[in-house]
Amino acid sequence: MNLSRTSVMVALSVFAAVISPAPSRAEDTIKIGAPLSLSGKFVSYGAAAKRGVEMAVDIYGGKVGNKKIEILFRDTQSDPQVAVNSFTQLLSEEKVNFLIGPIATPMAMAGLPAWRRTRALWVVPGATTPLLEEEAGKEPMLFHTFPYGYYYHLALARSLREKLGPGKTVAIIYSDDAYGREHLPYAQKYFTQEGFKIVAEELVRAGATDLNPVLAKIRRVKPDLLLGLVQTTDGIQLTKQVYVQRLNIPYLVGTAYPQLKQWQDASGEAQEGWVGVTTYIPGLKAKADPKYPKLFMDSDVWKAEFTKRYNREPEFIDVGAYVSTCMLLIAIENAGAVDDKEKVAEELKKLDVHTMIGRGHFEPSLGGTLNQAFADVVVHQRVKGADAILYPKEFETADKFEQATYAK
Amino acid sequence: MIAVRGWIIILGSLVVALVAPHFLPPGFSDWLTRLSTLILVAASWNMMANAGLISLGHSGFWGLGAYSAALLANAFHIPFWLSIVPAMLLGAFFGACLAYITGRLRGLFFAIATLATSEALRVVALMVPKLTGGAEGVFVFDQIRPDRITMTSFSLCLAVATVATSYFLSRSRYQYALRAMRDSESAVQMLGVNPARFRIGVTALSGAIASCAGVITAWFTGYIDPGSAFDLKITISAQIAPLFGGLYTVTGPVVGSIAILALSELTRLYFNYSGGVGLLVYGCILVFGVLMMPSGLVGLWKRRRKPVVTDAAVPARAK
Amino acid sequence: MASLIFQIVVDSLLLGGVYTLMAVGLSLAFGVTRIINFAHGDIVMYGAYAAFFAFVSLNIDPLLSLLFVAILGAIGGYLLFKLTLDRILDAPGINQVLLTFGLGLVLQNVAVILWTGDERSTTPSYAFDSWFLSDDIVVAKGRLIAFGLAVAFVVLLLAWLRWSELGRATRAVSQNRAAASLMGINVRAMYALSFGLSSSFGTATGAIMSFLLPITPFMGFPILVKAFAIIILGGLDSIVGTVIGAFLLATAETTIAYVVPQGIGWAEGVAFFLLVIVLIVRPTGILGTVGRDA
Amino acid sequence: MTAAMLELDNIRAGYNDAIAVENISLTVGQSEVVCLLGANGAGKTTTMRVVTGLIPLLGGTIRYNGEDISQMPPHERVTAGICLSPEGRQVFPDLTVMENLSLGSFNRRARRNRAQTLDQVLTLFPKLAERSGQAAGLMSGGEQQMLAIGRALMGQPKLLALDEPSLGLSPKMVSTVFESIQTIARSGITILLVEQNTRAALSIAQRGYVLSAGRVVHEGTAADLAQSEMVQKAFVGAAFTKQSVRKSRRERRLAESNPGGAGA
Repeated sequence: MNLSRTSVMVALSVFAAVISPAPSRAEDTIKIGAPLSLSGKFVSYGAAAKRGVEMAVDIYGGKVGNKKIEILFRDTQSDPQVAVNSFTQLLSEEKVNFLIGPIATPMAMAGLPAWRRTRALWVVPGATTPLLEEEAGKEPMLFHTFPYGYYYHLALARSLREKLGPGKTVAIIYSDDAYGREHLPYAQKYFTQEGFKIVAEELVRAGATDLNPVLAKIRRVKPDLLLGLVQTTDGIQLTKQVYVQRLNIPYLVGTAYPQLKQWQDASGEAQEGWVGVTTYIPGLKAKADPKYPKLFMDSDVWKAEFTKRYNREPEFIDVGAYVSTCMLLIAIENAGAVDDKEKVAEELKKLDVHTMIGRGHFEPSLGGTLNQAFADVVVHQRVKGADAILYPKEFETADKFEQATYAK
Repeated sequence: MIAVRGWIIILGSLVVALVAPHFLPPGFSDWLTRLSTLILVAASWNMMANAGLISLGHSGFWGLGAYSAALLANAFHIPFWLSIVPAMLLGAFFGACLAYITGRLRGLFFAIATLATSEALRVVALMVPKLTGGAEGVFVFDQIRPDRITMTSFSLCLAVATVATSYFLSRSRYQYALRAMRDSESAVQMLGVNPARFRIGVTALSGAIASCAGVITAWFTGYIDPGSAFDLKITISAQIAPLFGGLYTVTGPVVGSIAILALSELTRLYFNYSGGVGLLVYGCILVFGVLMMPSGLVGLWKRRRKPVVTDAAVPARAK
Repeated sequence: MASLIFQIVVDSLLLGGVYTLMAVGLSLAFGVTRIINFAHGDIVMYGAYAAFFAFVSLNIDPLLSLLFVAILGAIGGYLLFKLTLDRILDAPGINQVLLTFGLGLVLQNVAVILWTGDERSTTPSYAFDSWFLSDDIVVAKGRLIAFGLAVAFVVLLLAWLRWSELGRATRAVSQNRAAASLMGINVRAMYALSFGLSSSFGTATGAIMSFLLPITPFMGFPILVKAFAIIILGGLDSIVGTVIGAFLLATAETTIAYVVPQGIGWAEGVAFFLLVIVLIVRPTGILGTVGRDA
Repeated sequence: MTAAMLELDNIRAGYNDAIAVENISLTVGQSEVVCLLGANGAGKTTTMRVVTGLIPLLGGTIRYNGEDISQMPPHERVTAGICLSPEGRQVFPDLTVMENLSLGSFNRRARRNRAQTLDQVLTLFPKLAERSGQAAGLMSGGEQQMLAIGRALMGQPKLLALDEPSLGLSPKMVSTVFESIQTIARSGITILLVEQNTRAALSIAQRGYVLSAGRVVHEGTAADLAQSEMVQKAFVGAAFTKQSVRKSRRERRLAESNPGGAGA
């Protein structure tokens, strides 16, 4: 007992020494903490964000002013406890003044209370749930650079109403995970607002093997639109089963998943006709920013650059993390390359740039976040294996929604 | 005499738990809080294992504790130190019910029943969003969250109390009953203990302690959702820790918890540049741990190299 | 009403086929070795990836690659057993649980590193095809194929167990290991064989799942949990029981999903509820012989 | 006495922490029938298990036809010709009688002559032919005992080990079974027999050993033993010793680890 206790103490202190290096405050570096899910179930988000952040730092040149940029990645292991620990390490030990990430909603939520203790400048290029802004309230140091869920439905409902005309009926499928639950009320709100009639709302279990029972119920009400509020994995399942069951609903509307390459590959011919909403689409033509053409290039050029580096097409998280990091770096530079979150926050608020995903400028959100950028979303449709952009006007490449193939 | 020494160690540890967090780096202090939750859940799991009850449902207790603390804090502003009382009662009640309902199930079958109940609880948490916030989760009322030092001290004290409980249990007359339970229940009866009641007692105690771990987590992260509160990973680490440290011992779960959480933290810090590597290393350690040191770290330490007698049911391998 | 019942029957049958595939390998390995393989779901996942890459890079249909995938699975499972589980057969059962869990963790994260967390799927034409039985009752071809293969697998397995020398030995080991070794049966070799066979069922199942479910490194665990529930329902060591368990679970889930509002969300909870009830009322499962006091 | 077929030299064995047999030495000659006598818990069954390799040897050596087989796994011993009809019969309850018998000749050596051996066994136990399609678990105790012996014979043993063949049988059944054993012995197969029914055992054995508390306390020819007081004593002395408790617990454990095992 005694022996083991001593050894435990010794082991503990050795361990403490190993994991808690005295924070080295080198004067010539700017540290940015990046708590991301680099393993566990949200690994694809974390990995994408990491690509975006690294590419941004690299293209920026690795330095702001004459200070080296050091990104401290911390793996949250997709575990809330570890997320809290990562935030504490970054904020209280490394004493970083700038944070970027995480992407996954539960990780950002778990980080919020821990972040409150020091309130570093926090750029969140993910987390779509309005519960975040409800909880965070009017935090001046929180910079949300990703649209909240309601922006999706605002844009979807508006564009569908515009092109399809009034009086259409909608059936909604939502998953029992955070994604479905958080999107449902906003889908209800904005679709009703735009004059759609919701004729069915069906819940599905995330990861369900068989969606037939739900699809069978929807088949009976014969809606004009099907809106699927689910994550990618369930999106694939939904897409395939809707197609296989020949559900005969003219318009199929998804949320984020129709833009994803993995969804497109996995859904095969069933993807035809699905409408999606996103911040970024590879086919999108955005001009380079006149002031920062090297950072915010023509969207095609950037896409080529990304593809060259990572040997894959960029997705919205890649580009979201990229532009968010760039804006943060510009703000730091503009503030005189100081490690001072107040000054940098001032500069960040002043920024107004044209990026590959639209205008980069912070404004209050609809729901209470003080600093919200990239609320503009793009509505697109999968037509013949490519993306037709239908909203907003400036990016439009098609002027009407196609019906799903089997409905033609 | 042993009891006196035990008390001294316990009181000493309590003092350390109260004082140390003031002087520790914050990240380490957070780590100690996480460690405490792991010790709680590992030690409580080990208590049941001691009695031959293999639980795969400890995440159920954990989630119950976390949700009861969070919901009570939000509804009635019950402070963190008080919230362990209803949580423990709930955990104990649930544990007792579980033990009562599963009646004569043993071994793997008891284990699967516990897994099923814990998964069922997760489904309930997902499906009644009006109460639990559903999949979106709930934030714990922020104004009454304790600061980090209080949090660490409090959870370390709970961990010390838990280890003390299992220590005294291992010194009490129940240790024979426990050991006998692993072997056969009729032997327990010979010791004058009612096995059914004893089972219920052990499961209730274990459930109460495991829900404490949930309470700590709820306050520590300030946010919970069904996916993380009823995560099977909790159950798994609850058994990896004692196994790694040494099953059926008092120090085993503690040593094991420290070892695996330290390993996990080191791999996280040093391998965080590529997705999945951290967990991969963790898995490898687990596999090699089981293969190379079947009696855990504590066993390795004691060098108790008795001849390994094979189970008669599995024919011995040719040497 | 009649159409609804018919629809429930059709959907339950098709889902039952999928569930049978998920559980049959696990059941076989457990029956013989009395070890619950927590890595079984991940073995299924590897089968799915193998079929996926065969489909994408070599343009081989999953139904064709299934054979090779099954052989690879058998070899892999055999080696896995020899290298790991074989060494700790004498250790307490909990060590085996942890070992297989650790193996699952390793397999899963190797997959994450190799193939990232992105979802994939094979897209053969039959995966998108279906037949109409009536206006609103549709039979998905992919699922029907899975159902047919499930039946074929079970029949083959039962025939092998019934009529082959090794199959008989497998049943002997499953019923009484000590007595089996007295027959001159190398029990450890039978363990390894059944483990390899179980893995080959696992990977073959994966090849079939590759066009039914999205393939991710994390697809294994839900499959494992389902398989778990099924073999408990059916009785851990009985193949026929497993089939019954699979169809029972599928029917219960499908019926609840159709009849109860938000039923599909509750279905999983109900499955676990059913499981606990079965454990309490008939602890050996529907057809099992394993004493639950063990 | 002919050349020793089986030699046990100072063997020691047990279960977990408990040692069940200590310093047992015995020999079985070619074509001999040797019986082990003793009360419950005397170590007879343990000795049989050591001989067949079901439990590991903790000390001493076992030689079979002069070769050291102490570490040989059980299935190889079967191939070498040591077949056991275990205590409690341990037939495979869900398999048919025919399947049980076929399994008996699973080993490479016996498989070749399976049909021939089967004929012999069915001649010896005609009852088994009648019941060939029935699940073994549904048969009576006596029939199961015949099956267990028949199954061991299917392995074409050179040394047939029989553990308590009379256990739980009616007196009439006991005599039937022992007649069959005698027939087997006449065919030249060496037999090592464990029996509580002393009289029956000594009626067919040539020599015997008396075990008590895990040791050999007496040995001699069948005729000697039949008159010996030691034999009587060995049985009276075992009313309720610690060991018998241990054994019963061990038995339960074994039964537990053999789920679905024969309804012993």
